[in-house]
Amino acid sequence: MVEHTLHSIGQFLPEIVIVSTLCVIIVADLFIKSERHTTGWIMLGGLLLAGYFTIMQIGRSEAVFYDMVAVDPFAVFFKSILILAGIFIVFFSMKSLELESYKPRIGEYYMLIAGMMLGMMMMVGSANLLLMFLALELTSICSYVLVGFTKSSLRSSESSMKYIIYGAVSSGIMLYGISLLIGVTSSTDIYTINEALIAGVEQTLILNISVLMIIVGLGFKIAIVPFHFWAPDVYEGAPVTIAALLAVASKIAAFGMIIRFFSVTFIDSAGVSASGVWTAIEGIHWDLLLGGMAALAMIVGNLTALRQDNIKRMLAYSSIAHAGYILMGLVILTSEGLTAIMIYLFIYLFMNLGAFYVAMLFLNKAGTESIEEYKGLGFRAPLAAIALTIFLVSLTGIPPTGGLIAKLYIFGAAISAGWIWLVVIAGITTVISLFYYIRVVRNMFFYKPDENAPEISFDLTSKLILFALLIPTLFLGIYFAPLLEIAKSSISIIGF
Amino acid sequence: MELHIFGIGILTWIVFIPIVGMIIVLLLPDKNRNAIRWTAAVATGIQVVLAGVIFAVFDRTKLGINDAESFQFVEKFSWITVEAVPWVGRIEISYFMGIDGLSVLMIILTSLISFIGVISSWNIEKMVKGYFALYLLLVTGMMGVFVALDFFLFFIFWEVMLLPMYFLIGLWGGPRREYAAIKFFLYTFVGGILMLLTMLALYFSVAYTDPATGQSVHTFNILHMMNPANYVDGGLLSGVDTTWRYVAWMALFINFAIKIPLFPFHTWLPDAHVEAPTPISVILAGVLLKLGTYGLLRINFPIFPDGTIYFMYFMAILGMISIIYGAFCAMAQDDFKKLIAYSSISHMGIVVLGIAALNTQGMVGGVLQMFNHGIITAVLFLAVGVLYDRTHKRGLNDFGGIANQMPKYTGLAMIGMFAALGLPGLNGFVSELFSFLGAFEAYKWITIISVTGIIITAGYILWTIQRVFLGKTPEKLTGLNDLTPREVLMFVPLIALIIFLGVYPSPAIKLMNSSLGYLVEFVTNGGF
Amino acid sequence: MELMSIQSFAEPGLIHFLIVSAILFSLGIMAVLSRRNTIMVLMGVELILNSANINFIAFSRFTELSLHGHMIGLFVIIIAAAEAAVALAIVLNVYNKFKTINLDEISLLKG
Amino acid sequence: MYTQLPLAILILPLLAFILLIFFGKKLPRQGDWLATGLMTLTLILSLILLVTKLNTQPAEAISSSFDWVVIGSQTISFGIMIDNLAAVMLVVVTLVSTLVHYFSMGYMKDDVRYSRYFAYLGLFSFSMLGIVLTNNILLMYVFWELVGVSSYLLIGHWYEKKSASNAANKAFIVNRVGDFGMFIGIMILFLSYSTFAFEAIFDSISAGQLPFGSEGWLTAAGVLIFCGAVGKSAQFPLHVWLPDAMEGPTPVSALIHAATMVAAGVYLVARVFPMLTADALLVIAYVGAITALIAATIAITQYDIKKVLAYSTISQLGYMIMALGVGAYTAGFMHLVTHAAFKAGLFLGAGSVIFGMHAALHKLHDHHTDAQDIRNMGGLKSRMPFTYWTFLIFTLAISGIPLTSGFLSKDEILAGTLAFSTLNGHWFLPLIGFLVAGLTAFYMFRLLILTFHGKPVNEKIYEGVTESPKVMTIPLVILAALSLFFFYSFNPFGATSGWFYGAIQRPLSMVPELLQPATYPVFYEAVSSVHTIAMLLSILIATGGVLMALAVYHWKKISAESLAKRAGVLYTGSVNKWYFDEIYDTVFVKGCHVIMKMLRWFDENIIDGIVNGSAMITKIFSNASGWIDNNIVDGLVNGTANTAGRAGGLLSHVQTGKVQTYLVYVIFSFLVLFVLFL
Repeated sequence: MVEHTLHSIGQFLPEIVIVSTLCVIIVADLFIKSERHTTGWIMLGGLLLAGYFTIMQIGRSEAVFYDMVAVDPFAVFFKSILILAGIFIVFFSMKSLELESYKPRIGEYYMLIAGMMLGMMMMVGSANLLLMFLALELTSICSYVLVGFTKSSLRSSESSMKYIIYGAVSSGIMLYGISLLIGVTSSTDIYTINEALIAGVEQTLILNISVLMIIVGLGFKIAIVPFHFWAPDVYEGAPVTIAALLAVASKIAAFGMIIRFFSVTFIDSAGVSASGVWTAIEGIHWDLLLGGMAALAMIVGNLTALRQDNIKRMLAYSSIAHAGYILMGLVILTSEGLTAIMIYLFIYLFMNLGAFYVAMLFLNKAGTESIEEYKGLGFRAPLAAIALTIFLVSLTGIPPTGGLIAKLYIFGAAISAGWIWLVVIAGITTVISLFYYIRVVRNMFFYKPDENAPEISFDLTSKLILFALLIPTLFLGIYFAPLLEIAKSSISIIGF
Repeated sequence: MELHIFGIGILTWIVFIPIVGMIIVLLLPDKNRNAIRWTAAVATGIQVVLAGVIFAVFDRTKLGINDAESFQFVEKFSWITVEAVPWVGRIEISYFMGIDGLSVLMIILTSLISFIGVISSWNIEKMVKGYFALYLLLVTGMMGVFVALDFFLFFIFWEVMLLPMYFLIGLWGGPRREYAAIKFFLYTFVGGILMLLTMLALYFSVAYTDPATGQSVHTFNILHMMNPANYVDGGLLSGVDTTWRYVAWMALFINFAIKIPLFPFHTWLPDAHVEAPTPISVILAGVLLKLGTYGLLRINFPIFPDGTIYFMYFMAILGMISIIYGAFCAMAQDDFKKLIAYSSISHMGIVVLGIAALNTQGMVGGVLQMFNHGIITAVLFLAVGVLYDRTHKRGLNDFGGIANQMPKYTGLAMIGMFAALGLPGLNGFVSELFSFLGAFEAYKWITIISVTGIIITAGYILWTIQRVFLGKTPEKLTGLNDLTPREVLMFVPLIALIIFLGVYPSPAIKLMNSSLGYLVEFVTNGGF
Repeated sequence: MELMSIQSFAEPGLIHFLIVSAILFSLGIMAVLSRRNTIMVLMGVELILNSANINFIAFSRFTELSLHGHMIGLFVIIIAAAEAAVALAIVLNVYNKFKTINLDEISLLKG
Repeated sequence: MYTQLPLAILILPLLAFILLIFFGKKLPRQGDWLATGLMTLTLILSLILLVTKLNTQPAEAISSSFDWVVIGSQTISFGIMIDNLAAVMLVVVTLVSTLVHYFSMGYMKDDVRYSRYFAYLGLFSFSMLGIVLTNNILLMYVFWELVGVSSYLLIGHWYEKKSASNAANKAFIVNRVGDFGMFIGIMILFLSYSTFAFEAIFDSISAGQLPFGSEGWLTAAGVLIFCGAVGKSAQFPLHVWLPDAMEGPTPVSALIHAATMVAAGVYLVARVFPMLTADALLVIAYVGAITALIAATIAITQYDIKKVLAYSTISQLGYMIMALGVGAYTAGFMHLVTHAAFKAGLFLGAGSVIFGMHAALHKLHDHHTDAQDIRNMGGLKSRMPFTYWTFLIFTLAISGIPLTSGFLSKDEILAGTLAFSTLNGHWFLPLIGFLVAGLTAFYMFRLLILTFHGKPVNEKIYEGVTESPKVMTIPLVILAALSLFFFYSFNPFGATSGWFYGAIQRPLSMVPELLQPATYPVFYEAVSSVHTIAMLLSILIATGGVLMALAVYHWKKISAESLAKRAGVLYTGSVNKWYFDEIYDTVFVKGCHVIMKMLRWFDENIIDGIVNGSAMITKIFSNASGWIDNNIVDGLVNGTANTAGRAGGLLSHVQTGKVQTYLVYVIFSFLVLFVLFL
């Protein structure tokens, strides 16, 4: 037992590093009060180290801590991209002018990010309902505070309060659902639950209610319609860095969890055919349920985004729509779908972070988040404007950008699984999405800037960060074989 | 037939030379406008030379269409290959380029029009660097579509054109350019999505057996998609004459019909043409529209022979409506550019009618008409551009008596006009003749109705000539300068081609005769 | 596991606990939806969490879930506490800014 | 010999065209000598060709061709064919063209686009010779259109005048209508026989192959090809363009719109004669007859000297067409040749008059008097003797007075129609034939008398008119000589004995026997039997017409006004050209405008409207919600986009900003999902 625990700890190094980073930041924050980004660099170091340990885990496939945590290619993939997202967010935070006035409290900020990172990494690894819930709550509670971090801003405060109330209720409902699920299957471990479900449960009604309640909680986390209402308000109110973190990292983590939960728990593992098509356990139409929600998300997200003026709010709706596209990969119940989700998430990371980053740069330098006021920015800040154009084009899914590859695989998987209606909705909504993305581009380029508006220039590091996001976005549109390979080899979920 | 320059295939050169030019343009300082222009001219000029080389060494007897062996200048590299995993099989996307009789003329057309477009862009003064960078990117996209044999590659090139075009219309266009640009973007993007979905459906329905390893490989290779034996059992598009195959055919057709543009998908064209700057109109009408019909012939026809035969009449009727409708609408216009835009719709209708006949004459006529129409509308748009540069007007009623002021210009423009009218001895006639001949064999009444279009065409062309060139010169138009040497330079090669191909089209027809004959046979046999 | 079997009232079984928890859950939801005072809403959330707790305990008493249920219960209590603490801090901050804790009046962000 | 020579004949005018287009302005005298010289050379070559052909290989059709293009497995070859028909026609074309070139050197002197004018003449001659020389119906169509263009360019030579450019457009478009039919006819032939060559087509037909296996299609093909002739030869109902075409310079009218191009239609019918079925020929005969009648009736009341001649041309062309239709092949073609000479002469003579009038008016600085209106002339006989005497000969020829060439050909035509009616009972044809002969004599003498005889209407003008220079009168004299009988037959009362009848013989019909018209021997016999009657009748009627004209206009025994009054409706109809222009204008031009306006509206409102999301819905939407239409500006393309935008707007209204509302949504959705899925 001790051996097992020790071994498990050995497999838990990335998380442990993050915990340690958290502690170091708390301590460091007590002693160092310089204006420099010391805590930020510590966070960065911690993330890099955690990243190193995560990469060391490649190829492992086992369950540790008495089947509580899975260390499998799937988890490793998600953890890696979470850490990557974390690294970018730390860089963003260092560049953010918004956070400048909170310099004295910046240690707190990074500490909360570390907490959130820990929660997210555990979300994608946990194989036990209790641990899942704990990880989810850890992530959520940290993010509640982070959203309200810019205390003096009315909007920030408001959004954090909305977020916590909404989040608390959702997780409460989810917890109730978990309790029912655990009750009918008498287990907290998802593999055991799966066995119990395959063996047959009599109380299908209760089972279904519990699934639905869990979906409420998970849907809240990935901001899928109709559980998305918090997202626009929170994204708009939160600092850009945190909005980006929520839109990218938190969403990725939630998808990791949702995939593991559904594909382990509700798939008849005997029914996985050689062609890669799975069979859902009879009696629970969760695939159709999620499919409907995905369709709704695409429609509502894209349509509502049409009328937004705040770029963060627009990106919030767009990320709702993207959640719909991503979810398509799960509902079709094939391995191809899973691969497609992973490809999508990886590319989504770059393009969405990129869009948020440029939004932040413009907020820093031009002082606006309003798309209307972006007019003429294409001439004042050509580099950033072109980059934003590319990110938005990628989000639309036009080649030669990564966004196309992402859509290509998701659509492809759905077509090959025969979900034509869903793909058609996805196609139509993609066209709609063109409008609001291109509107930003149009405002930037098709209007002359004010006569006396100065040129905007950025320092070297800002540009480097920009390129770090831009190059993968473009490159993945042209050559994506490695990503494909990685995604293919990462879909193996332990016990599935 | 293979040809390598410095170890790189000639097709890669011809496609990516503009990209090289674009990079150089981007690196040049903003101020140095002439260097930027010359870079673009040299890049497209090299393309013309390469196209000339291709024309010279192209083997006229090889068939192409579905047979990888008989494609020429083939370049095939594995681009994305993902080794087999049990439930997906191997995935393959390749950098697969090659040309056959169907594409070779289009390559020549594209390089020529692009080059002339650069010459006519010489007087663009606004944001020169951005303009030429986007222009060259656009050229790469167009050229790429014509050489790609991998559907994915085809799609990439297809969509790459979108954004440059959007900006070129939107930034350098006329007063309503924003509307025109977004309309163009929207239409084409809708088509693009349809093509994307169909492409994916095809991809998952097609798997060929790799002879080396015996693995089943999903592929985007267009040629493999043409082989019914490669369709997997139970695939969405497997079988013959299934509803899904018709749906897929229709989706692709709509995409291409938008580009052509065929009634009723045409309304983006007049707006785009009117607002676009002259060189972009030239490119748009000269090359971009041909992508639509080319796509039909390269993708729709051989991959879905069943659908093509099923929808033959449908295509022919749309072609007929476009011919008549476009001609009437052209007659109703007061704006010179709009008139030419609608005449393009009418003339592209002839292409569709010709290829819908599914016989050799129609097919050859249709493809030749694509080429000829490219040349002719280029001349017409250049002609409008010349007048616009001098007077800043485009209304037909704003002009009159130009013939007295600018005799050289009038002569050249009139040749273009008469070619558009289908005057024998000029190239438009030859292709119209063969298109109609082919169509008449397949559809008597549809063709007879379509041929009335040539009367209407004569009507609007002559009326235009009368309003613009003839009559007394109004006061405000006196003192216009005749063509400058640069302008003469851009007209002359096109006019020479118009006359030469009108008198002796054989060199052009020889290029494609065997390929198109084979395509017809292939489609009418249902692809077996 | 006979959830639906009717047992004598004298001897409370699983079903009674579940009914109680369901009532509690519904009350929590009602509170959350109907109260305008933020604090009351947060109390509703506590009700929801604790209704789940009752379930856990009941299941561990009546099914083979055994101690797992108790353990989860403990964790949930802790989480509820943490959440409440954070929530109150946020509410305090909001009160400082908006001078109200009426949820309806805190709606700058919308659309 | 039969390849190089025709090619040389074909190329020389083209050479003139190219040289003059590029270098015209730089050459001395703007290159008129170059064009004229080359044309003269062409004439000489044509004469050599004709003489050799008739003397060495009188019965053969020599053709040579090359492969133009291979399409699919079919080879399309182009080539030239010299038979007697072509050889004679070559001489006609080159002769008239050469004379017109000379005439133009005088007439067009001082024109602003002098060299351009000669260039276009070269282009025309080239195209016309192409029509004559080709062995191939497609190539003929090509040149057919090219003569159309050169005619267009020449009619519009004075394009500053709106009426000139209008007339040019009209000519081209009306011709296009005819060509439309011809084009379809050609398509039918090619699809049936996979060739465009005349001989090959005839061979296939005589081998019993029918287009699409049906006799009806063969007749249709013939009639459709004849449509081309209807357009080009200005036959009813497409005759309306020719009078307007008189806007062009008068020598052009002589060359193109009288002697050669308009006769191309006749030439075409003669070329395809072997494949025409009896039905098709009947259609042709009636079209010709109706045309002849309509044009003659209009010509009576016209006052514009060129318009009268134009209508008389239409009428004479109707004769030729009718002749071919009834099977009087040689007579029809002979009329083409004789008509070419005297009608070109008439036009050039008219040109000479107009030239003189212009000069006179110019001296008087009178820009209002119409130089072409015969009411402004009179008595010019003494001022322009050369013109008068030649004009008189031409008039006699066209009226069919014995000893002229016109008598020979017209007489044969009338005999042919009469014979035809005796064979088939179509008595309408000879009736019209004789009636028109009388009318022709009447209106031509009316023209002659009003122009040259009587007292001058305006003395001042009269004084100013002088005889035209030699370069203009000599061509008149040559043409006048050619209008006499002995060039065609030494027997002034029988053409059949002349060389012409020997050279040009009616080809055998290739169509299946049942569809054939009366064979030549049968027809010939019928003609012989009625020939004398026909001749006498025609002389009688022609003389009657001349006397009538003299009575009305010279001796003034009968008042023209009272005649007009008595004719009533007929008179107004004739003056107004039977309202063809008005009817066409209302039906086709206006109709076309209506259609195009409709389609334009349709395009801009309906199609765009549907695309943009029907305007109605958008409107209702916007009224209901009361939003001002800002979103168009918002860059969302109106319509669908708008509707989408509106929907988005509605959806964003859901987002109230109140967190509890959100939670209500959540619970509500939860319940909905519960009901839906469980």
